[in-house]
Amino acid sequence: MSFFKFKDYIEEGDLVLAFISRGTIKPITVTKGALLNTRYGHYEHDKMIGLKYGEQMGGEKGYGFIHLLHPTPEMWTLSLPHRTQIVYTPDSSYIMQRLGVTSGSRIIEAGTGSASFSHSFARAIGLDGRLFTYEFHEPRYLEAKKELEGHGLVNTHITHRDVCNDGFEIEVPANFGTEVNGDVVFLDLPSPWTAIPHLPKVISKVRQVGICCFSPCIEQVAKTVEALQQNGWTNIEMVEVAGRRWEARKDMVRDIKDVVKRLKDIQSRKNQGIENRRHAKVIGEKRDHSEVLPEPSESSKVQNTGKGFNPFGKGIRIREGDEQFQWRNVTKIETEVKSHTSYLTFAYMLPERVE
Amino acid sequence: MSFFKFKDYIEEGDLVLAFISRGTIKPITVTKGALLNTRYGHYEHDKMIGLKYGEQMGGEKGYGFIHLLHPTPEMWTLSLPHRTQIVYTPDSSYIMQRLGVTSGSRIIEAGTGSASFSHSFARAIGLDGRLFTYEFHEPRYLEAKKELEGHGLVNTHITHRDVCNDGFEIEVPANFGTEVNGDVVFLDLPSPWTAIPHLPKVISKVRQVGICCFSPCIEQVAKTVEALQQNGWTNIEMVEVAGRRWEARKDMVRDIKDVVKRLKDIQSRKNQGIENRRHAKVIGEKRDHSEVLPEPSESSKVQNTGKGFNPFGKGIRIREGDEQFQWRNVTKIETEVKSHTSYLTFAYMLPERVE
Amino acid sequence: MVKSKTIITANQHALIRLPSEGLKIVELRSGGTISLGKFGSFDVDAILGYAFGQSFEILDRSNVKPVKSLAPGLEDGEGAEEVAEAEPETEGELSKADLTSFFSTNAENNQQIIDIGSKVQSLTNQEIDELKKSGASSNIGQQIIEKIIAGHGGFDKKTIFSQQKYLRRKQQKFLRRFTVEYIGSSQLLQYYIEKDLPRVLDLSEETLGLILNYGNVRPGGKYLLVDETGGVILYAMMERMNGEGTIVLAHENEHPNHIALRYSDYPEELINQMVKPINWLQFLEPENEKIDLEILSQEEIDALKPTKQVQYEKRLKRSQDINSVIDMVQAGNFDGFISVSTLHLPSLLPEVLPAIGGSRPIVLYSQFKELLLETQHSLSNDKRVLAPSIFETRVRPYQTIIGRLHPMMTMRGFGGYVLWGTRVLPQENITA
Amino acid sequence: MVKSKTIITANQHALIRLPSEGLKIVELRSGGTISLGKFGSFDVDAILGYAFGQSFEILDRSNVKPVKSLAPGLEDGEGAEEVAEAEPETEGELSKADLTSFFSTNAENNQQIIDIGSKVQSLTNQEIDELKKSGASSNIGQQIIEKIIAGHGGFDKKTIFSQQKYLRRKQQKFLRRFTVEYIGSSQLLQYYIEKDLPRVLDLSEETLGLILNYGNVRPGGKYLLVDETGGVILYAMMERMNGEGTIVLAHENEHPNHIALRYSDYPEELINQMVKPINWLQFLEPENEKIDLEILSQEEIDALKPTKQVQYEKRLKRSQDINSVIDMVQAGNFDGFISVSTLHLPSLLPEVLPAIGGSRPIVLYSQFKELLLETQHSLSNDKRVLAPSIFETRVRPYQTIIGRLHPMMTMRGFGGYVLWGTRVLPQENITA
Repeated sequence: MSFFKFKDYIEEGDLVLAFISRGTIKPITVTKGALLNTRYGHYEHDKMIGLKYGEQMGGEKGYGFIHLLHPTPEMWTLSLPHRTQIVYTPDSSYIMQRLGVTSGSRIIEAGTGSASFSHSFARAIGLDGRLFTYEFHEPRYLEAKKELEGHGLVNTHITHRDVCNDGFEIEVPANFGTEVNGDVVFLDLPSPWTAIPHLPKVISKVRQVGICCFSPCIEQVAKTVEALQQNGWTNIEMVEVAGRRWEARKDMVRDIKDVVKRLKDIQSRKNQGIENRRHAKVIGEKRDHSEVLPEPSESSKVQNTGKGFNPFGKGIRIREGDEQFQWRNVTKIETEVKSHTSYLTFAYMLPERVE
Repeated sequence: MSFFKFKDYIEEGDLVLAFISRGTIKPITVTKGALLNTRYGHYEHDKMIGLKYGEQMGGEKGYGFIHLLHPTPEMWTLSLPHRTQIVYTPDSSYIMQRLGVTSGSRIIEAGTGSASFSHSFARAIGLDGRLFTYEFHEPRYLEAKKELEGHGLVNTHITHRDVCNDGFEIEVPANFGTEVNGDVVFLDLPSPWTAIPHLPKVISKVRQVGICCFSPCIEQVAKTVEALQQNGWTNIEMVEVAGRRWEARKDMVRDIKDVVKRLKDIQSRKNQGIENRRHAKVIGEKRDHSEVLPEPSESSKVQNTGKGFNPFGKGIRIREGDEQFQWRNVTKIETEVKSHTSYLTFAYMLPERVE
Repeated sequence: MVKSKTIITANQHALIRLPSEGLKIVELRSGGTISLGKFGSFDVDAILGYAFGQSFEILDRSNVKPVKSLAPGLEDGEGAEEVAEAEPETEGELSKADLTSFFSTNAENNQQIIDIGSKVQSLTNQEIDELKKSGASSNIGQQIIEKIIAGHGGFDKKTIFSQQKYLRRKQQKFLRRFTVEYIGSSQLLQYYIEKDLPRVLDLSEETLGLILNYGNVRPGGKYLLVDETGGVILYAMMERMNGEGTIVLAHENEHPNHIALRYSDYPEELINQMVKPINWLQFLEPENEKIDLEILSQEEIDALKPTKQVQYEKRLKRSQDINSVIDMVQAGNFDGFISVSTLHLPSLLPEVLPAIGGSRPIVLYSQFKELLLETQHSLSNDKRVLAPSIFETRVRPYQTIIGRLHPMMTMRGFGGYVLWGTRVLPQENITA
Repeated sequence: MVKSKTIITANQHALIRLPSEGLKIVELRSGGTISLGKFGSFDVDAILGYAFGQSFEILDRSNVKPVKSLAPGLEDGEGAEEVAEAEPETEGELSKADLTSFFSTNAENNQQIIDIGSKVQSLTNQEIDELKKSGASSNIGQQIIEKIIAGHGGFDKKTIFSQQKYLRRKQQKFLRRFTVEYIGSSQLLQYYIEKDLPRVLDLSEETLGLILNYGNVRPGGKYLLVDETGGVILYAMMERMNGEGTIVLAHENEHPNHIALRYSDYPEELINQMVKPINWLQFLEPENEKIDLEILSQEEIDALKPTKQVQYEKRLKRSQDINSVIDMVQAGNFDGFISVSTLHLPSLLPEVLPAIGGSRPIVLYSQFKELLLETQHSLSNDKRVLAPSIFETRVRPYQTIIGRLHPMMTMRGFGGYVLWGTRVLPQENITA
């Protein structure tokens, strides 16, 4: 298992993402004798070993199935429980693209939070790059440290630190270079303006450095922009990222001709009823539908056979896409959209001051 | 001509909106002897008289045409030159809907600006309602006054006033009631917080009053919210409105089978060329395309006849929707979207203070 | 129209807005009591005479007192200052008063409730019940919240976000406040959005506003309408028309469905005067569907048995109604066509266009952009509709607390789309 | 790879960003001079050795001096304070310095230029020309702007908005500043967006980022790619892969079009090593398209005429290339499929899926949501793609001036859509 390279077959000890449904992806470490229990069946870890990544696996009791997925930062993010600390893919992918994060980049990240973005950074910078991530909150730090190590993110170094008060300087591990020397900075902190003055000591002195501050409230943006300006950062620009997900759906074509045919059918049944109930008509209403009157047979009520009409399933439950009816392809947005994640404030620092 | 009622035939003196193209709608007052000159032909006013509203009219010299439209607030807004002062329909329609503007409403609007929203208010409140609009800038006031009178907006009263300094109290015209007594307030001012303290004197004392402040910058919102809170307004909520326009377009279906056929065609022509140029082959390449090789005729290059293949118009200009090809219906957003108009801050005032 | 749009009045319907973001429609019967379930109940007479929009807090024995808003702590003006001074700092520094203010200005839209309370909370349900029963104070809810915070072991270790969520959830559960609103079209739509979103075809308030303005709806107009929302659009139009004008309501059943009008408090005569139903068979085959009733003389009527007389009067009324609406459609020149339906518009529209007057708006709503796309393409060779385009409008609400201003983290994704064009009269002999 | 990504270096390409929001790609030939048209020209040697991202101002005789940003007035720190203190007040109170700050922090995105200058401006073109010629100062542009403001009769009567627009327009016209940037994939895409948006199929920077992340692009991967942007996607992938791994580039012509790589400064060997082109005929009919070249012995080669020898070597190389990429496709197990094209995906996808490894991402870009919708429906019965959904991402830039913070009033509407799913391996005997 690795976030740096795909493997093909599942082995004992692997981190596998069990895809149960779109909203339920469960990370498991394949362990001999263990069992995955879900609402949709039970799955023995033993039987996962030797299966291919991506394979569909049937439930133990003959019902249900899951897919056994290889971890990627994106799937990993989806598998996390919903917490606001998560930087989702539309934000993280844009930040990385805009700041030019590539193989070999040296990243400073504070705070680590759920470590979801850390995974994405670690994947992109590869084994040549280095990620220095800082977390203030001790339980979160411990959890993240364990996770980063367990996931084999050997290019990542996590520090327990309140960077706002104590800055970013650390003793760098041997294979991480002589100093932090970051070229990309990502701050997801309640008060980034207190951390910004500490940055000059840990960022590159020979190349342009990019920063992104991630803040939910607009007042935080204002303070951040001021701090960036005062500390010599330029090209300051704040943006929002809106990510949306759409589902493919089908909507029934309800032709006006079928409406008319159905109304005639109703009318003719009603007249029939009236005729049947009464023997003599006192007051007559002229009608002439004989040419176009449809056959009011039972089958025409549920089927659009081409001869009768489409009753649009009035009173009948029709499966979306039922081939007996005509449909249009439509898209439907997710029921609840993430209308705001945070404001992203970008800026750049040049290595030399000019007069 | 009236913003309160449609009429059917164009008469002299009418305000007519000459629809030239989607981006060019020209308001004209039909005047005997006058001529409308456009890039797309010339049109005599005399010939408009007696035509029906909505009628298409051909150009004087045998080319071009326009449509003669009846004014509505929405069309009128589109006919105005692009200025930031305009409150566009997605904003104005939402404000009216949210604040419950209906026939009989009494509106306070400041400033009048382009008077575009005034038209929309005046239409909705009808002849039973009253609109009190205030404009600080004298030239704009004079222009708007002339326009409101010219357009017969008899339910509207405009005042030249700096409401931020001088408040909203005026001598109310006889048929406008004894006092302003507004139940809906719309403030489109650079500093609404200076106008808000003046409102109690002119709003209804017996019913809930709604307000909307329209401000482009977020810092204005903060000051407005504070002023509203301090002046006893409740249920304060700021929103943004995003309006988008989509065009229907067609996109060619480029099937992979046609790609393969075209590649075979290119290859076969090339081999043909090589054969023709050379008499003897030194080094052979095995090929076997004979079964599926298409007829490389000239017609198959431009037509998807069903026999040959679709060359996707390489090197040829194809009209969008050309029936010789297969297309998909697609939507395309306008090239430049209005990504921000202003922030809308809503609040309500109850008539009685409670302990 | 005798109903009041401004003052809470007996024998009218009203919308009750609850702290839990719940909406309820009730009829205010004088002398009656209205139950709000777990929030308690109140006497109708206690709220009459206040302005619509007034909030109340339930006291003991169904009494109420008027309060400034659904949120506690704002009556004394204290909240506002705290809000103004509040700033997002590092975790744990948020005060209770600050959090209370947070709720106060966000009664409507925050849907981000996560269940974090029950696990760490040290108050037992019994203690909560005792608190509830403990007194006649109007501050019961507020007290309970305070107790819960005090008794909540891990509260100060939570993030601001989860503290807010936690308190909000508790507040919604225990505060006994409600607001009484006039049922305007926005309120009616909000009610259905909450209770039955598919019924209103995903229509949002902002899209309703757009439809009404693009449709140029105003007093005195004569509109052709298709309304599959059960009458919400119809009500919105009637509200704007204020009793003047006509709405021909084309429908696909034996009887039109405008069940939502039952909350309108419009007298039946007004509805009958303004709303003229016609089904699509009558609309499209008017000559067949006109009722050619044999008109009886007074003598002939008198000669009928009493039951037959009644039957005759009914038939006469019905034939007059149907014939007059068919005549209206045949006369055409409608001031606009508004459709909020799931019908296949490319097949419907050509049948309807001849009835619409020149220069009048065509406004078509759909939940799905793709359906309007198909409709717009079907119009591409039909010169009777000028400049049709598809419009989308979306409102994005903010958490409106100074110091913590930001758009709501989540919102519902629905809203729909509107195709707007103008009916024009093309001339055959004109070339571009 | 010897090119520098950090320092402005001779014999590399670079992106030049101009105050008018114009972008230019130039090759930095040592000793050469680069002309920026009306903005002047500069000596290449004068900018070498600075970090990429550095801004310069053109002095006289093609000299430059480094400046902090494209905007004037920030070098002395003065601008920042003014910006911080600026507040939106009533019209006419905006200072020049304030306006200058406005420009300084908005060099990139403001597209709302309206032409209000020429009508009311009292400076003649001749006067402007004289100003331009008047001195060697680096402040020429700034001076001109000041003169124009001073000479502009109606300037103080304008609204803040139109003042800003007016000044901005003037500034863009006269300031002689530029920034030199490294051509990363974002810069390359921005360049094409400005020069030729249809070429990059409306793709936005944020959507490119989404594609690369959903595609799990990283060093050492083996990807199958369709790239109709002329190589922008290819470049972005190569950038992230940093020389390690393989991209099989499926294309529809005789030769792949990756003309955008000419700005990449990647050596040809690296491109050849990483990028393996294959056309769709070879991809779909591999057995027919493999080249079965008669291998000659060294003796036989020696016996050929020199021209024939060269020809043979070329053919041998070509057959090896084609056969090896065909083998690669037949071996399959690609680490992901990324398509940025206008091809009909429902017909393409079934042909491609067998080559993609289990659990690997499928990432399909289209300008039009409708095409991805059709594609997703075509997958509804294909169990080989798990949980396909259509994603949209849109970045909304702000006018980032404290005191006047708001989203940009207008932005371009393009961006595209991405269908992301995961290739899985269904089992026949499993029932839900």
